[in-house]
Amino acid sequence: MSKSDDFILETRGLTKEFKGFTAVSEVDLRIRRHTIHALIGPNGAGKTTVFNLLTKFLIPTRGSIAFNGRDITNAKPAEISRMGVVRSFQISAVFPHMTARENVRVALQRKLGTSFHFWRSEKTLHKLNDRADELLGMVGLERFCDAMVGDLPYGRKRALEIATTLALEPEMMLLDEPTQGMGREDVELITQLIRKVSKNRTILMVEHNLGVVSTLCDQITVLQRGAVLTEGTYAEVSADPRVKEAYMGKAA
Amino acid sequence: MSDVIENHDIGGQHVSEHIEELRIQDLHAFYGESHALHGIDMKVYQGELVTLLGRNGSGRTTTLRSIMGLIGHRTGSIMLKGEEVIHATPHSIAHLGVGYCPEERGIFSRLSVEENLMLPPRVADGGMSVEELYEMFPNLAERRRSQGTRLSGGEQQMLAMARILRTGANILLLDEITEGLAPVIVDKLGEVLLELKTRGYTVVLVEQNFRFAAPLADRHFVMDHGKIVATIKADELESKQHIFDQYLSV
Amino acid sequence: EISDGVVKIGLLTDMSGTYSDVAGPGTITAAEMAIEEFGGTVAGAPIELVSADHQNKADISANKARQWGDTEKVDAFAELVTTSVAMAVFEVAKQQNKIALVSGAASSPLTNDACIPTGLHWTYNTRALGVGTGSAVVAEGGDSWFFLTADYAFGEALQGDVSKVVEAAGGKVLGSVKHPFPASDFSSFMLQAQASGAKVIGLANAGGDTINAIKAAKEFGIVEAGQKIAGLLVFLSDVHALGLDTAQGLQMTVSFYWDMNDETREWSKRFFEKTGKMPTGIQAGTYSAVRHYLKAIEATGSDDTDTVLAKMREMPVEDMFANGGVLRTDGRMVHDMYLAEVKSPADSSGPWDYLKIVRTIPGEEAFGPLSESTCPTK
Amino acid sequence: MLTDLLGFPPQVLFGQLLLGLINGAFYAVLSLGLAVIFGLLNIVNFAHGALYMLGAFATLGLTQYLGIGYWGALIFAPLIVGAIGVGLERVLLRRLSGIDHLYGLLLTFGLALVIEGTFVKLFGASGIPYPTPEALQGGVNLGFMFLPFYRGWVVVASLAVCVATWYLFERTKIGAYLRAGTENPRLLQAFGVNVPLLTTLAYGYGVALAAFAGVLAAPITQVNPLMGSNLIIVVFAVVVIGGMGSIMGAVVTGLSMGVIEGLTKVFWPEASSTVIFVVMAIVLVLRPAGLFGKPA
Amino acid sequence: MNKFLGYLIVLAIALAAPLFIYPVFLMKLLCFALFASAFNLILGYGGLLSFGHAAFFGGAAYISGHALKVWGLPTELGILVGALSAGVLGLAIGTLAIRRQGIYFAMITLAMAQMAYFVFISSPFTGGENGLQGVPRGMALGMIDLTNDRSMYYFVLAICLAGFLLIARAVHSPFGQVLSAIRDNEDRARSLGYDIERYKLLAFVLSATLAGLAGATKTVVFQLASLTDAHWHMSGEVVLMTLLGGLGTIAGPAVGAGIIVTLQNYLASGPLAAWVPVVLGVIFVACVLSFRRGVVGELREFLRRSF
Ligand SMILES: Nc1ncnc2c1ncn2[C@@H]1O[C@H](COP(=O)(O)OP(=O)(O)OP(=O)(O)O)[C@@H](O)[C@H]1O
Ligand SMILES: Nc1ncnc2c1ncn2[C@@H]1O[C@H](COP(=O)(O)OP(=O)(O)OP(=O)(O)O)[C@@H](O)[C@H]1O
Ligand SMILES: [Mg+2]
Ligand SMILES: [Mg+2]
Repeated sequence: MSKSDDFILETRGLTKEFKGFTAVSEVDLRIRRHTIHALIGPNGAGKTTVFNLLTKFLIPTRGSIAFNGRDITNAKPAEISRMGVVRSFQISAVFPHMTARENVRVALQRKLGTSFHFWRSEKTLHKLNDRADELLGMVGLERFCDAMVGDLPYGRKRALEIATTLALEPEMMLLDEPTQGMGREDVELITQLIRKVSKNRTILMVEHNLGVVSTLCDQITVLQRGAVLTEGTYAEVSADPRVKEAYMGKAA
Repeated sequence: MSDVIENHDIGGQHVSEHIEELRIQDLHAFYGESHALHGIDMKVYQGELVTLLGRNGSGRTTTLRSIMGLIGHRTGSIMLKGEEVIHATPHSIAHLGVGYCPEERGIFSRLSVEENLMLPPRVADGGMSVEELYEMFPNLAERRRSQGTRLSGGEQQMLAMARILRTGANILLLDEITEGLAPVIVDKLGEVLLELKTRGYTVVLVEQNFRFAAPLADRHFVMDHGKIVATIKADELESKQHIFDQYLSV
Repeated sequence: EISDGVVKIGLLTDMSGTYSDVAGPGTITAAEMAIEEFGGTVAGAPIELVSADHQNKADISANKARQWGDTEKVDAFAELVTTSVAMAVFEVAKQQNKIALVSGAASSPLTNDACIPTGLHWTYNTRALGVGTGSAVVAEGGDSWFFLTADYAFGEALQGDVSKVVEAAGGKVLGSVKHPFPASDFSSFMLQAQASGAKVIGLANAGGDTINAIKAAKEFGIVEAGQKIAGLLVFLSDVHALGLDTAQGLQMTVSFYWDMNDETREWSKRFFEKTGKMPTGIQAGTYSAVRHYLKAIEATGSDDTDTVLAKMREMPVEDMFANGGVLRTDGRMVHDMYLAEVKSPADSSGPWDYLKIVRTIPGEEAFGPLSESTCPTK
Repeated sequence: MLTDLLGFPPQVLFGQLLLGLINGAFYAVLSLGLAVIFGLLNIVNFAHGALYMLGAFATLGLTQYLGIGYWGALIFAPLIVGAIGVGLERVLLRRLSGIDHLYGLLLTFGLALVIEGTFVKLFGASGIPYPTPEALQGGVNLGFMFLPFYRGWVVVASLAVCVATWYLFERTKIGAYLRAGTENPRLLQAFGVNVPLLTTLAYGYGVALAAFAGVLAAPITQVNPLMGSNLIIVVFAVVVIGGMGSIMGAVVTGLSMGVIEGLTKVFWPEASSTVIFVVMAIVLVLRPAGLFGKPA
Repeated sequence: MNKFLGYLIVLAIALAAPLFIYPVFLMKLLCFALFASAFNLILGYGGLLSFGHAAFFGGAAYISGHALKVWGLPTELGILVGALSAGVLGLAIGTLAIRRQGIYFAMITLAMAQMAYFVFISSPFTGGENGLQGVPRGMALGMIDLTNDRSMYYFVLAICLAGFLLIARAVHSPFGQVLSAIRDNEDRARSLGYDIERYKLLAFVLSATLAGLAGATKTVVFQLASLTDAHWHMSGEVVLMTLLGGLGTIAGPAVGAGIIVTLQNYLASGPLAAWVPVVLGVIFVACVLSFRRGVVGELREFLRRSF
């Protein structure tokens, strides 16, 4: 257990200002290895912005970010992803004109190091098929390996997206509202999936569905107006009157 | 399974004088070659709040878009306030007093928050004033000068809703308006909808969040595969639980 | 002995561009008139004329000529206005050993460095223009020049030839500006010319470009301010387009004018009936070249290139265009040129009565002696 | 730098600057029309040059066949060409709504070929002269150069049109509709705005602006079927520098590119036709959305 | 197997064609087919509309023309030099343009190509408006005389086949997979750790090099290089060929090029000569309005639907 005691991701004084408007201010976030960590808070609290800072889609105005003890404040998005931090998008992000297997293979093939080889045959990628199918099986898409992804229903696309993300064998996954826009049954599916993949992995997610948060998350950080309001387990956090007032309302 | 509801079936007290605001008959809609709606029949009365429930892809959004005239190819009949609009253009439909809040929010990135708010032309009297709206959604007031799409996801959702409340439209087609909103704001929206109902607004609500929709709605239409498979009145929720289980869960 | 049983002439010209008025469809009519004179057959074989629009582009011309020669049994190429076109077709004619009758292009290099054994340069060249207009203008005191030059081989050749004449006569060339081909707005170039302070602004361009340049000069009051415009290659059709009001007093060197003698008047009248326009030198020259080519075939009974070429050189060119013209071994057809001046509206009796011939420039003076030619195969 | 400047007589410098400004006025009006069209239809209107040419031909036709002179043509030619634009939009461009914007560029490219090709066939490529209107003949000596009245008029008329357009599109509600309509026309229509009409009128207006420039150009450049074919590329560059769809950007950039081109003609004449593209490359590296464009 | 047979038949036709058809015309057709296929690599498979490909086609034409005529390089080497310099030019233009998408990308490439055009028009080595004329065809492998049209044809056929094969391979390679992923969803590809700019740039440079190969070969065939090759109309024409044949299909661009070149050739000698641009324009409009998949694309769709 000693291994899971350390922090995989730490931010210090993380701040982002947009033209005089401070969206994130002085956030110190510490995410423990192999936990599911949720970021919640009112609309406009800065959750997505924090995400974008962590994945380098935005450059912080101030502050630092460390991943596995390494400073990644100035890294590029692709670099972060190669280091093992992968995000999923608020909307589903797949390659619609490719089959499900090809979708996953695109993620797998980077490791072969032949991605610039335009003179090599595609067949050299076939050796990745088994691994791709295995990943698809993990998210319940074994029947859809050869289906064009554009035609899949929404919930399946999200599942595929997670399979693709898993292909990168990320140490850490960032999920922005993974259940958004989903019906009840899909929410169930994704919740289970997240639990399944969280083994030996760290997950940071933004989620407004408190049901999902309460069943999945080990640790919760509440943001408000760009700053950390409080932190703790679901029970702790939901008992906090400030959180109730600013965020949960009657739901808590 | 009764698709067509006769007048005497209506139980809701809020329904004023049983004026038909919206009547849809045998509506079919197509995306290119794919057939999305397979003959929808429904009626909504003035002052009523109804929901469209169903799984992802069951055709709820398509129904709203069809009413708005946003689906290129559709057949059947859609009567709005007594007018046939199946062949009408979206802008003339809007001017019958219909407000539409799309699933994808549709905030314009090239307009500021305030411009977004002011954009839709007034289609009837009695819309809310900008002050009222800013009071309801303080986030928007704070960010009024910033670019529309720079808002957070939830703020955009607020803007999309506020935008049509300004226009005076009294038939509201609302698609997943609680999506991405913090629970406190969802509570507030619920209050707003109740208030609108008392003012005689007619609301068609597409919702995933059944907990939100249940206490507000007079009736629920359950959709599956492009059809309405069940109609459930507010007071039948418990007795017809099996229908929800059949069509809404796994 | 006529190859393939037909004498076929391929005429390449600018059908719709800058040079379509000075050459263009009129050259086809002129060539047809020459063919008509033979009754459509020569040495027992029918004469055929094919034509194409080269859009003033070298590549189109070369491709067309090559295809004509390879697949359509064309025996000779005619007209070839604009130097770049003529040079491109020369390349093909050399490979295919076919005669190229140049009547449109003007550059003197065509019978000097760029010459080919089978390339014949008929109507005029830039040297003759320099000798004619250049020396006339210098003689009147225009001894400092600034050139507006079309940015391709022809413009360069014209500027070069005129500069030589100007400098030889003791004048000075102060500078030049190259303008794109074709250009529509000359105002900026005119301002540069004006700023140079030269007494004479020489227009080393042709057709539509010359017309536009002259108009810009008028608009910006260049002439009122005391500078003189010298159009170095002006055609009758240009004068017609400009109107006598604008063009009066302009000096120009021409190879042909319709109103010189009965013969020219009679031919030009027939040409006018067909086209509604009086012929330019290029058009008359096309007639003369095609006619002479056919005469040689008639005389030898063969369309073999070398045989015909020898005969063409042997016979003097005798028609309404050239009086005792001589075809030299460098390809130059030497004939008299004329210095003309545009009449004032008062002097003109009506449309097309535009020019007054001031001086006849003997062929030898206009084109120089053969010894001057740098053609390696002369 | 100053000594460099002094190396050139002021006549050259100011003269070319002024001419540059006049050319800039054409760039401004043309790029304004493009910006309007791009702003609402999201179409890069490759046919703009051809429609500009149609404006000039309409002027010529009105004068030759209907006896309507220059001043009448100034009103009627844009109307006629605008009506043609309305027709093109209704019949052709409309069918592209909802598909990749690049198809709009390709369609209008084809249209340009058709229109220009037809006119070359009918009228030749060499151009037909159009006289300067009586009232504007002659000019005034500014000391450093002789300014023909007509060229002065071109600048004044263009600026007036630009300002009026800017006001219409940036200071009225129409402006907001236009910007919103670019992004999501269907939704705007669902709000009750007659987007199809707005689109048609915007295209008609943009095209009418092109025709207006064509009328202004007729006495200067002659009426030539290909007069717009190379100009259009330069105007594209102007629009890109200014920021696609930005009205202000189009006008300011149009004028300043004219001036920069004029300056280049003094210092390095050969580069004058390239300088705009160089500026464009630099701007795009430093400010990818253009000088006045908002980043996407 | 079926496919293999198809290829054999096409090859047989290509080998026999010069016995029946004017070889120079066939060579022109091949060069443009290669040009369009190269262009398709960036538009059809990379999703980027370049409106400046004439710069590569024309640039290579000039440089290989110069290399052959002035430096006297052997034919193969001259063509190679032309193609490679188009690649270098592609690298320069691509580096600037690749960061932008859609219409911006089109406009930037157009502008850059326009700059290249002005360089060509004003450099002495290109001959400006006159063009670079009299390029020698030389010998293939130092022994086959290329002034003979037939031998020249087989030489060109070999070059173009090599080009086509390379393109087909690139499309179905690990690189091609990433490229189509990028075309489908750029952000996602980036989040998977791909440096998408570099992939697009490589595709652009490849496309430019092969377009250059086509231009250089054409110079040798016609023995001249001219501004027409570098003019923006040429950039438009290659878009038309690709669109007409079928975007993103292997055979489409070649078919499109075949149709356009044949049409131009046929029209140019008939009474419709002056209408060539109009006809091309009409095809353009028709394609965009009702034929967006192109000949090959529509055919494939038709076969898919009816079988
Ligand atoms: N690019 C930007 N420019 C200016 N302001 C921005 C930008 N992005 C976000 N903001 C502002 O920063 C604040 C935080 O936004 P963020 O998207 O992080 O919120 P959030 O916590 O994800 O909210 P939600 O739950 O609604 O998605 C918001 O008020 C938003 O308007
Ligand atoms: N633009 C489109 N093109 C083609 N098919 C579409 C399109 N939009 C929706 N569909 C299809 O139409 C059917 C109904 O979709 P609709 O969006 O109405 O469902 P919904 O019930 O609103 O679900 P959701 O929860 O996803 O919003 C689905 O099968 C969907 O795949
Ligand atoms: Mg968010
Ligand atoms: Mg013969």
